[in-house]
Amino acid sequence: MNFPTSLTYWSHFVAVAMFALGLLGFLLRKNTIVVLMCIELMLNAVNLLLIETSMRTNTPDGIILVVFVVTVAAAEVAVGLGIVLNLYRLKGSVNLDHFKSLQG
Amino acid sequence: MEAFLPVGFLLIFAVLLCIGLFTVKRLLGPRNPLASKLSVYECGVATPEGSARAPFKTSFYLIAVLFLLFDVEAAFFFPWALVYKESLVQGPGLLIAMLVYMGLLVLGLVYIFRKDCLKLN
Amino acid sequence: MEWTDIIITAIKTAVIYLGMVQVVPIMLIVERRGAALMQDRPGPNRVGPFGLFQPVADVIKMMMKEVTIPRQVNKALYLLGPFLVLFPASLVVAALPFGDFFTVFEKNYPLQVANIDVGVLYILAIGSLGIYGILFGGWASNNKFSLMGAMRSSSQIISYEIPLGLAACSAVLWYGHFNLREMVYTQEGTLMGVLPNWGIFYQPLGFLLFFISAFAETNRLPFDLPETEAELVAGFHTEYGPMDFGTFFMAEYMNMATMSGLMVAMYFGGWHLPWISDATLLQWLGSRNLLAALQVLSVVVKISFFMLVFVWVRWTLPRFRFDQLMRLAWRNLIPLGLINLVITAVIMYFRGAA
Amino acid sequence: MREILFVAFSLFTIGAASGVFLARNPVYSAFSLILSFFGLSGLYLLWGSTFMAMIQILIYTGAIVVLFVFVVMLLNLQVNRENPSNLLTLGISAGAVWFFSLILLRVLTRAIPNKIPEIPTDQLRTISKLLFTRYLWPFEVLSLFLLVMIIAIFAITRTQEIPHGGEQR
Repeated sequence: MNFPTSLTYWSHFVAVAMFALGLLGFLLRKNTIVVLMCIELMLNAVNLLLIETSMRTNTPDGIILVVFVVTVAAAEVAVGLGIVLNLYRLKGSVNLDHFKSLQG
Repeated sequence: MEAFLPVGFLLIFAVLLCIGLFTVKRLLGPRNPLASKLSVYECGVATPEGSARAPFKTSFYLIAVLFLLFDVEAAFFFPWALVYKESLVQGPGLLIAMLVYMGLLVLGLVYIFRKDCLKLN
Repeated sequence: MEWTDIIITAIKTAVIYLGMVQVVPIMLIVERRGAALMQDRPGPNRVGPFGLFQPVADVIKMMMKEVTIPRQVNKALYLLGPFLVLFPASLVVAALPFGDFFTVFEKNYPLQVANIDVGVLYILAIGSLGIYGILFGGWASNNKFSLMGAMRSSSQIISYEIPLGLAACSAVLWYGHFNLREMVYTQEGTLMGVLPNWGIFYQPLGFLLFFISAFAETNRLPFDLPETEAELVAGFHTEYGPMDFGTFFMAEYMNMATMSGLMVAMYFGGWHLPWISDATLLQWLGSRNLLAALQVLSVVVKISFFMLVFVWVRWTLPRFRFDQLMRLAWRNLIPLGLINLVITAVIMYFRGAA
Repeated sequence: MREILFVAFSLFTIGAASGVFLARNPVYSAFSLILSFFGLSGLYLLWGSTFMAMIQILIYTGAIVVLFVFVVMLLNLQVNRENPSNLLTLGISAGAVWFFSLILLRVLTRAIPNKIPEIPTDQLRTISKLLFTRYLWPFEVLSLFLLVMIIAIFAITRTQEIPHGGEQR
């Protein structure tokens, strides 16, 4: 097996690995802020795939989708961290294990 | 993309400069550490009180959030500014589009000032 | 790309970068002598003729001083802090145009590190990374003064980034280009026969906004809240040793030079001499490289002028208070930036329609 | 040349991304996040999308992560002591992910030809024009969306003080 040099291959590799890392972090980490960071990682993995496809097939629509994703990600982070701050104010912690009041 | 290659050179030079500064600091500076020399700097008190790692107020967070949202909005002005000049022959469509966009942005600003969210007054 | 191209580009980059680094020692003496001039005292005048070797002495002093790493710091980020500031400050230089072309072996090379077609965006983007050094350095120092200084400094920098971006955006709008080189090309010639055809005459408000924001971005005096020595000791670099302080200092001066260079390229005609077009000059001088040298000289003179203004303002204006600073950014500069954008767009529309 | 750079940036990006996932201190996570976004913008650049590379640095690295760092520093958490078995799980799963994604991709991308695209010269203008013609309505809605976000955030953080906090200025 020769060493892969295809740009597409590496983009897919990075995208999948990043998405998986983000997903794992999202599921396993306890710190809410780090969980939000991992969501960003997942979004960026998708962005990379979109850009890769859009550049490879020469359709600029993908890049515009990425622009929209970035905007929504910004808003998501802003609100998400606002909620984290409020939770910290209420519970004095950002550990996800401490936020169990909605558990039945 | 080729245009960015010289930036790589610049990157290398910057790294070299950083390494140089770091080694110069390491090699030339004398070292005789003392306990009081290595302690936290405080003004007026002999021993520092409490940790520096204590929570702040959230008003810094509000500034950062506003910056984030306005930065995103301002980033959309750039592609608009790029094509505006050429679109002038096709009538005021782009101007109106941007005025609507900016109107909503201004509404946001007015809201901030009205509610005095940044505690500016 | 051939080997000669690569080598010449590397040399060009090295020369431009070293030139930018040279700003630091020059500004060291200029700033101290300038302060002395404004305060009616002699200033440093002992080392060498007129104290010209003072920067050398200063640098040697910084190098020979003791290095202390306080006990409470997070070592990795603490050591990285100054370089995180210096790094973006170095990279930003890439997009600045210093002149048209120079010719080596019958081949033209642009007098610019990289002719990036998203130049303005590049400078804004990389320039905004500088705050990480401040934030991480301040946090890693694990000192109340440092953290407070870092938070203040970064909220100041991010607040003023928006008016800076809006002012740059209206310049982009006017020229229809992101590329700084293209912007400079448009500024050749005269306006209504008397004025040089410079951006400042089309974008006076934009220039003012950019100028004010540039002061805030580089943490210079009317806005040097991070360092307010009366309140915060030394701001985010309280716990740093002399050489690290020197690194922060270097980054500050390089940022100043870059901001000046950006202002020159966007509003002051870049390498153009006022009233004289490049073609005429080329005819007089007869040599492309001579013209390039003249252009570089012109840019350097313009940048030096702005650096002097930086010094002048520093010793003239008193410092703002934190809430005044924020009010200035959010209440005045950002609405003004939007108004400037609208005015420019409307004027362009009517000019285009007529 | 381009391939080498691409591989280097890819590995850098993934390394930094695993740093986000593995670092115990959220400040180091944020730092890794910056590095990985930087690597990503390098990848975008190598794909020829200069505009997106700049937007990535301007918005993601220059604004979103700033917000993360601000919050981490505002809360100033003591390093979270997650129990060691948890950390071990983290490390093992990260390794497994690397391995499986490698194999998965070898299979998935076999069909795609190895082709370096020719980059259209004025892609920037194409994108911008598209944004203001075909995507004009989404664009306007986006502005409304951001306005709503501003209001929402101030509604959420109406009560400002964090208890047992230090003084602000």
